[in-house]
Amino acid sequence: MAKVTQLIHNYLRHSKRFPHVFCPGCGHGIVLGSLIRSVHSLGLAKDDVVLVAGIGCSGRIPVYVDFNSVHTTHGRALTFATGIKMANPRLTVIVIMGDGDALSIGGNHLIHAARRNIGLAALVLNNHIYGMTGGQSSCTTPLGSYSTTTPFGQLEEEFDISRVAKVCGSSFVARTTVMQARHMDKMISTAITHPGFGMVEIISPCHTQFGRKNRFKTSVDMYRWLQKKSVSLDKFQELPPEKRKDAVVTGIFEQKDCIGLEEKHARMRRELRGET
Amino acid sequence: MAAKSRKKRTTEIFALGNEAVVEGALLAGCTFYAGYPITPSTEIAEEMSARLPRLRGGVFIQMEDEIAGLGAVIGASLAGRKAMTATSGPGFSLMQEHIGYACITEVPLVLANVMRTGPSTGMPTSPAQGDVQQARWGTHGDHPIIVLSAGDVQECLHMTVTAFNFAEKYRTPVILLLDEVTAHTREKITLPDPDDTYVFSRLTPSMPPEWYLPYEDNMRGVSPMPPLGSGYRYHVTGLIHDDHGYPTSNPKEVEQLMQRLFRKIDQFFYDIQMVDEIMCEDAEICVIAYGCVARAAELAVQQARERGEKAGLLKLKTLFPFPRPAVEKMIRKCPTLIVPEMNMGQMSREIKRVNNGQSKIHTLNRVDGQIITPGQILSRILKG
Amino acid sequence: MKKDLRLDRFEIRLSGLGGQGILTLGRIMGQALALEHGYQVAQTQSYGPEARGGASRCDLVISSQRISYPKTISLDLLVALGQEACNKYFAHLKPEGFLLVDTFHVTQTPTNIFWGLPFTQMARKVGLVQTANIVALGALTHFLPFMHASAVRKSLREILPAKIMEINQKAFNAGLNRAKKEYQDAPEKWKFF
Amino acid sequence: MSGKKGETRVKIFRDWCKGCGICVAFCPSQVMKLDNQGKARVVQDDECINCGFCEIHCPDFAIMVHPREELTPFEAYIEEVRPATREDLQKTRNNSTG
Repeated sequence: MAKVTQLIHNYLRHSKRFPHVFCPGCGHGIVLGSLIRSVHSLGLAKDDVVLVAGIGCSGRIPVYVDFNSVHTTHGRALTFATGIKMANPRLTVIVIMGDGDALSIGGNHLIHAARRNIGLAALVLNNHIYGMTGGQSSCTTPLGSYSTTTPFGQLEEEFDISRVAKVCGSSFVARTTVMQARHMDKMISTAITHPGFGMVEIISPCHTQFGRKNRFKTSVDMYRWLQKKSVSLDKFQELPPEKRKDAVVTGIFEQKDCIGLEEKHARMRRELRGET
Repeated sequence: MAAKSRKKRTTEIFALGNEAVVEGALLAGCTFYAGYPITPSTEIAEEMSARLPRLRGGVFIQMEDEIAGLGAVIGASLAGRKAMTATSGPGFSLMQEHIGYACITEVPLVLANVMRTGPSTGMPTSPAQGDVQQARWGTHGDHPIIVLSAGDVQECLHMTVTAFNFAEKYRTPVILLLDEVTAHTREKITLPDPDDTYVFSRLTPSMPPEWYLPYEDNMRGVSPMPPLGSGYRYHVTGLIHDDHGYPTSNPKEVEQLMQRLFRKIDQFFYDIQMVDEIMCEDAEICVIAYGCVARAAELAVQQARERGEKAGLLKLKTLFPFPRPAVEKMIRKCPTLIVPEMNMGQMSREIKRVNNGQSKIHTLNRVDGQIITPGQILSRILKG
Repeated sequence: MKKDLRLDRFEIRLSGLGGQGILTLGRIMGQALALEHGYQVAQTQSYGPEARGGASRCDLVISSQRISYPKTISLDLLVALGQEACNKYFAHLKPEGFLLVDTFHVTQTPTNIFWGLPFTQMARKVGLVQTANIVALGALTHFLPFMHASAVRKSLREILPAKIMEINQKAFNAGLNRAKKEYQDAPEKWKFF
Repeated sequence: MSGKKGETRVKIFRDWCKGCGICVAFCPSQVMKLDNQGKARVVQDDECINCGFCEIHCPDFAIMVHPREELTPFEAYIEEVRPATREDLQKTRNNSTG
């Protein structure tokens, strides 16, 4: 286990000031570490990795890490990533989005990227809230919980991000939490090596905005609660129905063989040019 | 082969304005198109979808909306491709956010906007010139931009090549304004010999990666741009950034960036300014027009000359940066200027601003979805 | 090929019902005149809902010099394959302009001075009613002294798919021959000689 | 991943630590504690069982678990360039004479 942090330090941008901007205890830092470990374990060169992010807390991640990094507009990270991947399929393109980013303003793009099955790894960091703008409700804010724009409790049902991705045709869908860093490493590296669209939903609770409004005093409280609630897919099947409602299920929901869109394009080109 | 006096490889084709845009784009080295179909620009997408996959590495992808279209184009351009998209009014409105992104991150791309009657859905198959000011100021914040217009089918081809050259040379989005008439007119055009066509491709850095500054403030104001994955790792962000590309809020660095963005266009103004002076040498009454209206104006000016009026036409090919010197020259020369436009006066406002009360400026506006006829312009000229 | 006649803005409107192949007709003619002959041609067309079912039109401006204004101003020739189109566009015709109609569809011509042939019936005889536009093209080749059959045949081959080439060539010949027979001196009536 | 007690040491980069308390709360053997500055501090070095939880769950990359005898790069550097002590001098003197 030793030297993990040392390894991560090798990937960070030394010209950037650390510690990073995330609140104390924010899971986004853990995700960044996990991402670096995954890329390292796959033996990818820094030059070949493009990190694309949207706007919001999650959008701040790429600036700290020494890959090719693109910080795009709100919700549109997947569209930029699509362009990059199609233009140069040799690159490993990893997209980092928040829940509002990916599902609210960028919902359309997520749906279509999943449908297209383009070879991107999409990490959706779900914190159930708009953190950077001060804690407004998002499309994943659980029913009944409070935020600055739902002072009397959320009335709308929440999105199940993994389910959305699955029904839209994504060929790899998994959910993990920041409290299971090793599981997260595995999920991220699988998503990266997966030929089609690989989406990993990462529950990374925001105690500063979400916790404060919903009776979680510290990040530790929040993580304890998360640890208690999260169950693996196998264990979930054994749970009695009344306990299933609240559980955060982790694991792989979908994994099927496929050909990425960029590969299909390459094949079509070869065929048209008669180079088979 | 080079030593032999080779026959010029020009071809004549009978093509739509939209198809000419595609020919121009391919000639300029475009290998990536992403977009969303919208009347009256669809032929560009259709033609691209048939042509690009036959090229080495050519990619055509139809995205879920215009926002995604321009997003993918920016991504592809970052990855080193010459990329373009095409749209029309409603799609152009959706794209504005990403135009701003391309301005601040200095990503070269070409956006063809085939103007149709607006606002909103308007009249999808009727021409207009209502997007002129949107092309200039559509995206928020101060930014420089290059806006070109094309009036006939041959010009569609040339202007597309020019648009790509400007985009690559100045690392900026270039907007090419067409109108429905030009886009949907089929004419005979000459495809120039690829060897005789001036094509500029972006400069890439040639220093060791550690020394590379992605947004360096050099003499040209444009720093070289490496494709993603070529060893020059840098940060691209829509936030105001320093010369390393990292977000900054230091007033000095913010000022430096903004000034440089404007300077890189301003100091090459005379390279970018393109106007045609037609019968202007001795003109006393001058028509200033662009796009398809300039063609009507050309006939009107000819007819006016036949009747003894000393009329001239200043045809604007570059709309922004506004060709102020060329317009000022005509203002000094002619006591009367006529600005026919298929909008309520978007360009005449610029001309009036430059005119500053020196000459009489008459506007001639038409917003009923019909093209301004030569007769209309002629009678305005004859009225004086 | 003979030397091209000198033309100064010759304007043609091809009109009819959506689905009669007006646009294809315009494209073949335009290409023949622009590429096979040396003319400048600007071909514009009506787009939108009216192109399906309602009146459809395709305009050609032909000139020996650069065409400044690409749309029609006043027509030298109006080809109407439908009654509605004939009524609608007749007013755009020059006083000395000519009208060519499909006498099968256009039963009430707005003037007595017109050329007429039953294109649709002829197309039926050829074997495919959809070739009415090509029959009209054949006739037009006779009526327009500056357009030569060889040029039109070439552009016909370039634009239409090979599958339907044979029947279309038959249709073209039918139109050309019938027009030659019935309106022998028509090409000499134009004023631009 | 867990090993035996006492084989590893925990190093905390205090400048990067934000004091979120994750390592303190989830450490199975209470190696760390938040001090009066609110930052994590190693209090029971010997109790570390090398589970590695703190290292991969520290959001700020401020914790390093490494083998006891091995120095961190920084320590190794300091070890190399630290001023000579009296004993060092003695040693070299002895070596040179003997």
